[in-house]
This record gives sequence, C-alpha cells and structure tokens, in this order.
Amino acid sequence: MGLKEDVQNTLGELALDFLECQGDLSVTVPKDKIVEVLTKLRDNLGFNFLSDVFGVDNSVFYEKLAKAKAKKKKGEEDKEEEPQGPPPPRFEVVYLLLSLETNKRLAVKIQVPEDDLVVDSVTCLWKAADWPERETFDMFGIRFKGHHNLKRLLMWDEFPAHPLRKDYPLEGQGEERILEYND
Amino acid sequence: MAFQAYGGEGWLLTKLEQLINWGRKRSPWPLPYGTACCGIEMMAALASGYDLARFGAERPSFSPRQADVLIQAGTITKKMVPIFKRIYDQMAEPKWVISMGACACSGGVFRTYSTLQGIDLVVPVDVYVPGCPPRPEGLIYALIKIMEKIEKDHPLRKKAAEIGIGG
Amino acid sequence: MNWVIAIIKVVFIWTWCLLWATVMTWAERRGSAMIQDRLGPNRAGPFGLFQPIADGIKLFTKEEFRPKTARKILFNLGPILFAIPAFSAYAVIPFGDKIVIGGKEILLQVADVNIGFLYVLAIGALAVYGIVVGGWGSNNKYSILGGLRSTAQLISYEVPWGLALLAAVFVYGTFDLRQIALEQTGTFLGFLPNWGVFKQPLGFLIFTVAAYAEANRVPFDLPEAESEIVAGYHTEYGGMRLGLYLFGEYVNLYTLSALCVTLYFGAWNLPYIDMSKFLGPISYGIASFVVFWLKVMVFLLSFIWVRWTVPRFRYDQVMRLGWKTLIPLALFNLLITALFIQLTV
Amino acid sequence: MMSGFECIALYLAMSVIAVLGMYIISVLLGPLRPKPNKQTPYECGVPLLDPSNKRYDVKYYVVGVLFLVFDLETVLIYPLASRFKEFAHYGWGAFFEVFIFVAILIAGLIYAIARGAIEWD
Amino acid sequence: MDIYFWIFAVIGVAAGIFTISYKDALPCALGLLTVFMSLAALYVHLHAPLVAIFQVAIYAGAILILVVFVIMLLMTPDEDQMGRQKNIGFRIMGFLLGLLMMCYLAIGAKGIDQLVHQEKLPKGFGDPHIFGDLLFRQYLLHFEVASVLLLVALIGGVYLAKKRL
Amino acid sequence: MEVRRPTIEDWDNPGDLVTINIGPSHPAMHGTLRVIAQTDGETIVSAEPEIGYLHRGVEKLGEHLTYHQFIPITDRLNYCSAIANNVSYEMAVEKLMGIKVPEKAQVIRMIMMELARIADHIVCIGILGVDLGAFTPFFYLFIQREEIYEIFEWYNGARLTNTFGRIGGVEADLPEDFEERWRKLLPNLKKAIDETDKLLTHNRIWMDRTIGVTAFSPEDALSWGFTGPCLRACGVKRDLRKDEPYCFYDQVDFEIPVGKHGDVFDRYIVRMIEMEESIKIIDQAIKIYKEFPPDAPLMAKVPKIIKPPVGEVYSAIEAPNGELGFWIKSDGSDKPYRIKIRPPCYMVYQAFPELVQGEMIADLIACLSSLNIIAGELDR
Repeated sequence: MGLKEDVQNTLGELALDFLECQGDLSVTVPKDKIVEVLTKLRDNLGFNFLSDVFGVDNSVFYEKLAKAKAKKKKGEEDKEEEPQGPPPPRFEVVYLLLSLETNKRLAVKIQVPEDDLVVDSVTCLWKAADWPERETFDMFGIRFKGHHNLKRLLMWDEFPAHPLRKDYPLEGQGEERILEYND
Repeated sequence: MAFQAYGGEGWLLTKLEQLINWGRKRSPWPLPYGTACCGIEMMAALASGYDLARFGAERPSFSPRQADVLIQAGTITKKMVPIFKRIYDQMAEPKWVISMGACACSGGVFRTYSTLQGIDLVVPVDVYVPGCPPRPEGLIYALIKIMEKIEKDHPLRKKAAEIGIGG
Repeated sequence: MNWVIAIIKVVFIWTWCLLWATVMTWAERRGSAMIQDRLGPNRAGPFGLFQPIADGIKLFTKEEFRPKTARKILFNLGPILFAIPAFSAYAVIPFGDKIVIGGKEILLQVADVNIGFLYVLAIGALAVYGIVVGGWGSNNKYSILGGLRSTAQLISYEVPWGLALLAAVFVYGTFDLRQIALEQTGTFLGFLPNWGVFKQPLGFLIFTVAAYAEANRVPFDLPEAESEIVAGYHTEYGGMRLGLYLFGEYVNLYTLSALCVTLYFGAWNLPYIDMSKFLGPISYGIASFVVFWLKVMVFLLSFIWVRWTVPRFRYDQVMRLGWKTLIPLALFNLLITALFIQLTV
Repeated sequence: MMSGFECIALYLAMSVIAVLGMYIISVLLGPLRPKPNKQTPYECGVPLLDPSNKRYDVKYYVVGVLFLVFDLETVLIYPLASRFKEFAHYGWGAFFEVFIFVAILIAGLIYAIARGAIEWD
Repeated sequence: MDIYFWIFAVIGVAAGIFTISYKDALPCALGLLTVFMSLAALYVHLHAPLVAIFQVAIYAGAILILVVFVIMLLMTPDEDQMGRQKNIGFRIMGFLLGLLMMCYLAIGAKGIDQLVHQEKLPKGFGDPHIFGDLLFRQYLLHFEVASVLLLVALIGGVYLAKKRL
Repeated sequence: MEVRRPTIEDWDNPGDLVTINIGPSHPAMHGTLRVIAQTDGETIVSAEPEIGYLHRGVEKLGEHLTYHQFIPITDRLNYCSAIANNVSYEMAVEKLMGIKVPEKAQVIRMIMMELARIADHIVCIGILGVDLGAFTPFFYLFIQREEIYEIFEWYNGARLTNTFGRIGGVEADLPEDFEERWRKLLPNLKKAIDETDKLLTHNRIWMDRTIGVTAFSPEDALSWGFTGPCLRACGVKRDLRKDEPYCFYDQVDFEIPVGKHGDVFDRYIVRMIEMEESIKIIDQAIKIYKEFPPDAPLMAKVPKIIKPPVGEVYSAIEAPNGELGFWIKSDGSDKPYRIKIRPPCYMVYQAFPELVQGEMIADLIACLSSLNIIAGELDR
C-alpha cells in the first residue's frame, strides 16, 4: 500500500497527474480545487503540516525538455508527451505537505496559466501559508484570493517586476529604490 | 591679527590638534551595522577573543549621533539603501566608514537584482576589508588604519576654515 | 582665611568627584573586561587609564547639532538640567572627619548644615527634569519613551529611597550628615561596629535597591535600555551633551555611594579602632579621608559588579518591585524602627 | 565666618559655571555641518511613520500622582523624625502619631494597588 | 546682604513673567521651576532653610513633576502649537483675580517686616527640631488631617485615571 | 498560563496608539529585521514585521550557477551554522541523483553539523542574553565558539562560511588529532555552558523576564509551521534527526528536549539542553568514526559535471533552527532549474505578530532574540 494509492483513493479524479522522483511523490490537482484537495489530504490522510508554498516558472522548462528530447531520441516517436494542443500553463504552485504521524511527505502542485494568475489562498487551512504566498506573489505575480495581506514581502513596494520569473534577468533591470529625500 | 595665530602654523595649534586627534583615535565608538555573515564576525571581534574594546572601541552605540565609526558588515540590498544612507547622514561629524566584507565592498558573490554592488556607491568609505567574511583580525586592522587616518587630520584648522577665520 | 579654605574645599571636592566619576568610566570598562575574560581598553595610556580622557576629548570635539524637529530650548537645556543637580549634590556630604592644621580645625566637608540630609534629597529629585526635558525636547519616540520610563522609574524609587532614609533619621535624630557620621563610632550591642547597617539592615537593603534605580544602573537601566529603545532619552544627543549625561550619571554614582557610606557604613570610622586616639591631627585627617574614600570605592565597584551580572528588568516589573515590594517594606521598616526606638528608650 | 549655605551656594555656582563652560567649549570646538538629512529625527533609519509628540499612556500620570502623595508624606514626617527620640521619652504619643499617619497611607497604597493603578497590562 | 534678595527676586520675577508669557507649555514649567528655586533661595536668605528645602522637595520635586507629566501626556500636537487662550474675558478675569490675590497677600504680610527686621531671631529659628516640636505639639491635628487629605488626593487621582484605564 | 490576546478593538481610541518603528538599524534587530509596532504605553497592540532587507536573490542566483557552484552560496544562508546548510543542499542533490554517500563521510558530516549546532545555539543564547541586558554570558560563550571555529578553520580553512563537503561526500578526512582537540575543547565548553546556566537559568530577573513571555500553544505552532527548537519549546517532540533519520542519527543515543509553554524561557532551555545533547552525539559519532579504516572512501563516484536527471526532490535536515529543506527541480542540465529553500526561521518569524500581541515592548525584543531569526536564511 503506497502513498500513491492512498492519495489516489482520497482524491479520486481530483488527482490529475502523479510524479515520482527518488521516492518523492507529487500530485497535480486542478487549480480551483486546491483548498478542497488540501482539506481532504489534511483530514483523511493526516498531512497536517504545511512545509512550504512556492511557485515555479515553467516557461523555459518545457522548451528545454523538448530540445533535450529531440536531441536524444532523434526520429523516435513519443507516446504521449509530444507537445500537442495548447502549451502547458506557465506557472506552477507547489504545496509541500508533511504528515507528522507517518513522517511522509507529499507535494501538491497546481498549474497556473499566465492569463489567470489567481489562486485560492490556503491561509484558512494553515497559517503557515501566509508569508510563502506573499513571497510567491512577490516573486511570480501569482495572486492569492482570500489572503488577508497580499503585498510584496521581500522586495520593496514600488518594485516593478517579479524577479523569479524566467524572463527577468539575474542582474535586474536597473531598478533602484527611490530615495525618499534629496541630499 | 589674533586669528593669524589661530590659523597659522603655531606650535600650540599643532599640539592641540595632536591632542584632539589622540582623543579621537583612542575612542572610536563604533556603530555596528552588521547585516549579514560579516555581522557575526564583527560580533566575534567585539567579543572576548579579539576584543575590539582594547582600542577604545567599546560602547557600540546604535544611535548614529553618538558613534564615530560606521562598521558596515555585510550585504546592503537595494531595499536597505535609503535606510543605510540615512543612518550615515545622521551620524555626527567627524565620522568614518569601514566597509567590511566582499558584499559591502563590491556586492560579493551576489551579483543579483536586489544587491547593491558596493556601499561606496552611496557613502564614502574610508577602509575596505576584503574577505567573505573577513576574519576579526581584518576588522581590527581596518580600525588601526582608521586610527592612522585620524592622526593625519587637522580638526582645528578645518574648524577655523569653517567659521571663516585664518586659512 | 575662611573664605580661602572654603574655596579650596569646594574646588577640591568638586574636582575630586569629577575625577572619580571619570575614573569610574575606566574602572567600569576594565572591570567589565575582567569579568568577561577580556582585556578592555589598554591602548590609551598605561592600562588604558587615559581612556576617559580620550573619550572626553572626543566628545568635546564632536559635532553638536540639533535635529530640526527637536524643540530648541528644551533640547539644549536637557543635559544642563541633568548635570547641574548631579554635580552639586555632593555639597553637604562629608569626605572625612577633620584635619587640624596650625591649630585651625578644618572640617572635611564642604558645608556642614543642619539640613544636609534633606538637601541631598531635594537636589536628587531635580535630576528628573534633565531627563524629562531632554527626552521630550528631542522629539523622538525613543527619547520620549525613555524619558517617560525614566521619570516614572526615578520618582517611583524616590519614595522608598526617601522612606528608607527617613527611618535612618529616626535612628540618628538629626539631619546633619556630619552628626550622623559621628554617631557611628564605638560598638553596638557590645560586639558590632556601631554602623547604620546593623541598626537598619532592611533600610540599607531598600536604600541600595533604590539607589541602583536612581542611578539608572542595571538591572534598572531600562530608561536607556539599549536593546529596546536604542539609547533611551539621550538617543538624539551626541558630543558633550551626551557627555554631560554620561558624566552626570557617574557623579551621581559617587554621590550615592558616599551617602550610603555616611549613613550605613560608619563614614570614616573603622570598626573597633579609634584612629583619632593614636594618630596625629594631620595624619588623622588624611586617614579619615582615605578610609572614607576606600569605602566609597567598594560601593562603586559593587555597582560595576552587579551591572555585569544580572539582566535588566522589564518596565512593569520595575514598577511592581517599587510600589508593591519596596514601598510597603519601607513603610514597614519605618514603623518597626519607630516601635523599636519607642521600646528601647 | 562663612556659613554652610554660602558654601553650598559656592558649590552650586561652581557646578553651574563648569557645566555651562563644558557646554560652550564643546559647541566651539566641534565641527558643525548641518545637512537636511542629518537633522531628521533618528527612527532606525526610516522616515517618520507618525509624529512623535502624541499622547502617551495615562498610567505614567498615575505614577506621578502616587509619587506626589507619598513624597508629601515623607516630607511631612521628616521634621518629626529628627525629634522622635526625644518625644519617645514622653510616652507613646509620637509613635501613635506616626503610626496613624503611616497607616492611613498604607490604606491608600492598598487601595491604589487593588484598583490596579500600577498594573501595567 | 540684601544683594542676595535682589538677585533672586529679579530672577524669580523674570522667570515668572517668562512662565506666563511663553507659548510652549514645557518651557513654561521650567520657568516655574526657576521661580521655585529662587523662592527657595530667598527662604534660605530669611533663615528658613527647612522651608527652602521643602519648597524644593515638594514644589519643584513633586508637584511640578506632576505638572510636567500632565503637560507631556495631555498635550496633543495641535495644542502644542496653539498658544494661549485668546478670549479677552478670561484675561480680564485672570487679571482681577490676580489683583485680589495680591491684595490678600499684602494684608497677610502686614506684620512680616517687623519679624524680619528683628535684630535677634528667636533661638533656633528655622531649625528642623523646632519645626518638629511645633508639628508634634501645636499642630498635631493638622498633621493627621494632612494624612487624610493625602489619602483623599490619592484616591481621587487613582479614580480619575482609572476611568480611562 | 493564560495567554492574553487583546486586539486593536480593545482600545477605545486608536488615535492614541503610538507607532514605534523598531529596526532595521536597531540594536536588537540584528541589522536587517524591522518591526512596526503599535503601542499603547508599553503594551504592543499590533506588530508588523517587515522583511526583505537582506534579500539577495539567492534562489535566482541558484538557477544561474552549477550544482557545485551553489554550495558556497548556501553558506551565506544561515551564517551561524553554515555547515548544516551545506550538508542539507548536498543531500538534496545527492537524493536527486541517487548517490549513496560513503558512511565515513556521513559520520564526518554529522560531527561537523553538531559542532555547527553548538556554535549556532551559542550565538542565539548569547544574543538573547545581551538583548535582555545580561552581557556576560555572551562573552563566556563566544570564547568557546572561537574554539569551535578554530576546529572548523583547521579542518577546511574557513571560520564561518565553510563550504563544507562536496556533492557525494566530503573532500578531506578529519585531521588526525581531531579527537584530541575535541577533548581539549570539551571541558571548557561544558564549563561555559555551565556558567551561563548559573548566571541565567535560576536568576530571578531572568526568570521574570522570560517565563510566560510570548507563550505559544502547540496547535498554533504547528499551524504556523514552526520547526526546530521553537516547536519543541511548545511541547511537540519533533526532530528530523529522530523522525526522518539521516547520516547516523539513528545509531546514536540522544534525547530531544521539549518544553511546555513555548515561552522564551522554554526556547532558551531547549537550546541549552540541545547543546549538551550535541556534545553527547559528537562523542558517540567519534566512536563510530574510529571504527572506519583510515583509507575508507570519502567520496562516492560522482561525475565531474553534475547533470541530474529531470525531476524534483525535496530533502530536509534538522538544522539548528529547525527544518531546513531544499526543493530542487532539475531539467537535466548542469544548472538547477529551480531551487527553493525552506528556511526554518521564515516560518517562525511570520507568527511574530501573533506571538507578541499584547505583550510589552521589552518582550518583543526577548521574543525576537529567542526565535533566533537569521536574516540570511529569512530573506535569502
């Protein structure tokens, strides 16, 4: 009885996709059902501890992957993962869950398309989501509906960009914090 | 005419200036502005093993009015710049700045969107201490350098020039 | 002739107080270093003895500016109002018995007045103004908060302080500090030195605690609690204005220690030994002076020792200690003293 | 003969002169380079959030009232205290006088404590 | 030694005028402090050191501190700059009341000059011991009543403040 | 212990509240933290922490550096215990690549991490003392901390930012006289801890200042995502060294101290006991270490250029401050696609408004110091 089956059973069709890597399980769920999913996981599977919430910008990832694949398997036909239809959503929000009883960890992911950057806040389930959500907003521009105090956390309020997006250069675009006075 | 002596190269004046410089040299109260890793090394320098207090740099004063040497230990981010600048501005004259650590000197390894690439972009720096982080000995050496610099100062002559007498 | 002697005494004891206040800053730094396994300042002069001088020169030549938002009159007056009472409180406290030079008896005390005791009390009460005015005049939140805290603390501890001293007056029956000192010769109950501390143990305890609070020393240093309100009421002060505050505090310490020695530790009297019996008039004068000074030193060192040993109180704890513990204790001490005197006479 | 009070006056005058002297010397010696930024109030480096001359807690005021009462009491007993030893010879009158006086104030103190005048939270 | 009188009288009066004329409230309180101190000096000059000390300890050391507290606590930023009451009626009334007070003082002080100009003061004049004697013998009731008064003051103060607490 | 939590509605006239800005350049704010507190007299009505003053873009930087190059950057996260950061990151990469680290290297890591834990707790307790006005323990403890740093320095040349270990193991064996050095340090370290204990723990003022101050319930703590000593002080017995053992923690015998009320005193005590437990762990680890032959391998077989397969892993260890986790997403290239660091004190610090509400200004300082907020890992 693996964790995967438990999660599958609990979530039913809410679990869209599973990814297993070196024993770490992550499950992708629909974006607008995230609060429901997390509530179910917390109440039924005992994932009572929210480790972290953060975003990932996948815009470059799929390109790189496709390139690598194209290089590797020249001519060979892919079964499913051939890019077809609309491109996958740009952003991902990952919720790291932990069960204090069984010490099992689970990553829950939602896909956030660039044209709809609003996600339901999970601060109602865990207060711990407070700052991580703010940071995700700060770094990726993903808005969390229902968050009580959604403003920039790490950068200053007037900062124009979202620095962890892949299209933002490492050395910045020359933003300077406006000095509030002149010497 | 009486001011001539005040502004001139009098023996008394030089001795007085030496006295003032000695006082300033022996009592450089630091304003520890430790933001990151270097702050921990600065604490180590203030603690027993290295004991910055030997040089009179005891009584770290966080009020900029009371401090003489601003020890900037650690990264200054762009978010911090106005605050740091204001703290420096609020320090009473005479004041000196030690830039401790690679981050403070040049931004260090953090060549990123949010890090200021060296505090000398916003405030004048007297002594740079390289290292990531520098050892406490580095800070002590910087303090000694500051002392040497103080010794070369001409406080009374400057004051005289300021109020418009003498040279 | 009298004028000359008076002026010499005034100048001497004034500079003496200031000198020891200065030396105290050195002793505090070196003492703290000793306690903390460090060396402490040792570059300025031998053993860093000139460190206070260097600090003084530095402070004198530091920029004296006033923040724009500060209230001009109050900001400038603050340090002066703090320093003057601190510097002038010593006027009535003796610093030795008497010295006979050329058949002329000179009391080792600036002013021997019959209300000397109350003078110290009254002048001590005035130190509050310097802090309030400085803190309020700086117009800075830390300063105002520090000033308010400090004022509340100082006036709260003035009550137990005054009450403890009152009990001592019950015992000695005079306000004349010299008279009080003279009463502490001989022995008490046959074997103890006839010192105030044995007659007023509780009073001494209350006095000491309140003295720490009056001097703004750890554990009562929260008016300038460095980690909370930066530097308290003197946050905005630099240069000699700050120097006056710092100096004033150390002079206060000297005065408080001297008062404590005079009241509770037999002033210049040594236990069981009457120095005047076997010493010449001049050497007796000097000996009494030295004994008194040494006793004061012990107290000053205890101030340093305590400072580097205990953490500081929180504000409400200070108030609670003052009003709920010290004042009831002091009142109790007063009644017990009165009862004891009533029963013994 | 110089009376004690004249000595005190001399001492006071010395303090006043010395303090003022220190002050003036310091103002004369130090450099003075005021700048707009330097003269802003210190607020940990950030601009003022709200003005500092606001109303502060009324509890400090209560301490002031209590202090006034107790200070007055102390001062009132002082003249009596110096004569207490002599009065004690004549019987218990002086003791009871002090006792009643102090007892009334203890009652006041108990009232103040009970009402939470010096509670800080 | 009338020079003392004149020095402190002038200081006192000047500080008094400063007190009633300056705009900001806290410097006014300091002016009042100066008045108290010069009054104390005058008491010393009148061979009443105990009264002088009481003047400093009670008026300057306790009452004025309360006044300063009240100024600090109750003065909002606007009032700080507002200045004095502009109403002319109050001014006239204040002036009249002041005049009345002066008259009363003048009547009360009628016999004082004889006392001061006595060649020989009574023995032990101004001595704390005499004061204690008087307090114990003649004014015993007043002394005890004072304690009750203080109690009332304390309860009143706590009560008034407690309303806000 | 009743916990008062008055809110802003309890104040009849919010206009009388005084806003006090504490930090960033403030003695108790470690240089980079800032709290805007609304106070009524001495009582805090609300406190709002503002962070980001040391945000150096570490996560963004990680996407532009190779896996090896990122190790020195992890030093600068929690600079009080850099080794724990290094190891945590290395373990995450090793997990991603499926590398098994030689056992001897694991023991060395363990010894070094526990030394780093002691050093970290020393800083925390020393600063807590300084912020509460007790200066002397700081100096006593820092002398011993210097000694620990000497061991680090003598192992790999750096005092603070060690860049300890490599992906797949450690680069060097412990020097021969390591045990000797440790035995020499041990009595002094124990004495310093003991003296701190004597100076503080049963000091009446210290107890008054810390007991019951900013008490926190375990439910709240878990909801806020507390880990490490702050969580254990609340009474939750959770320690990754026991719960998800890594290295040789399942083979050594040590206790996990837990508090009761989650107040400042409990956090202090938990850290004090943890230092002693760390000493115990090091003693046992040295025993395990000695069982290995001197020429036992220290590095697993790791390619020169690390190119982990596509995937994402999360790996966490018990850093001195709590659960320090690295979530790494790889796209198959030599640079990580995304590195997310889960710093322990980030989660702890976000509960700060709730912790200090209704307490006094002095308690705010005590609470902040006891949480051991390290700006480097807080802001990244």
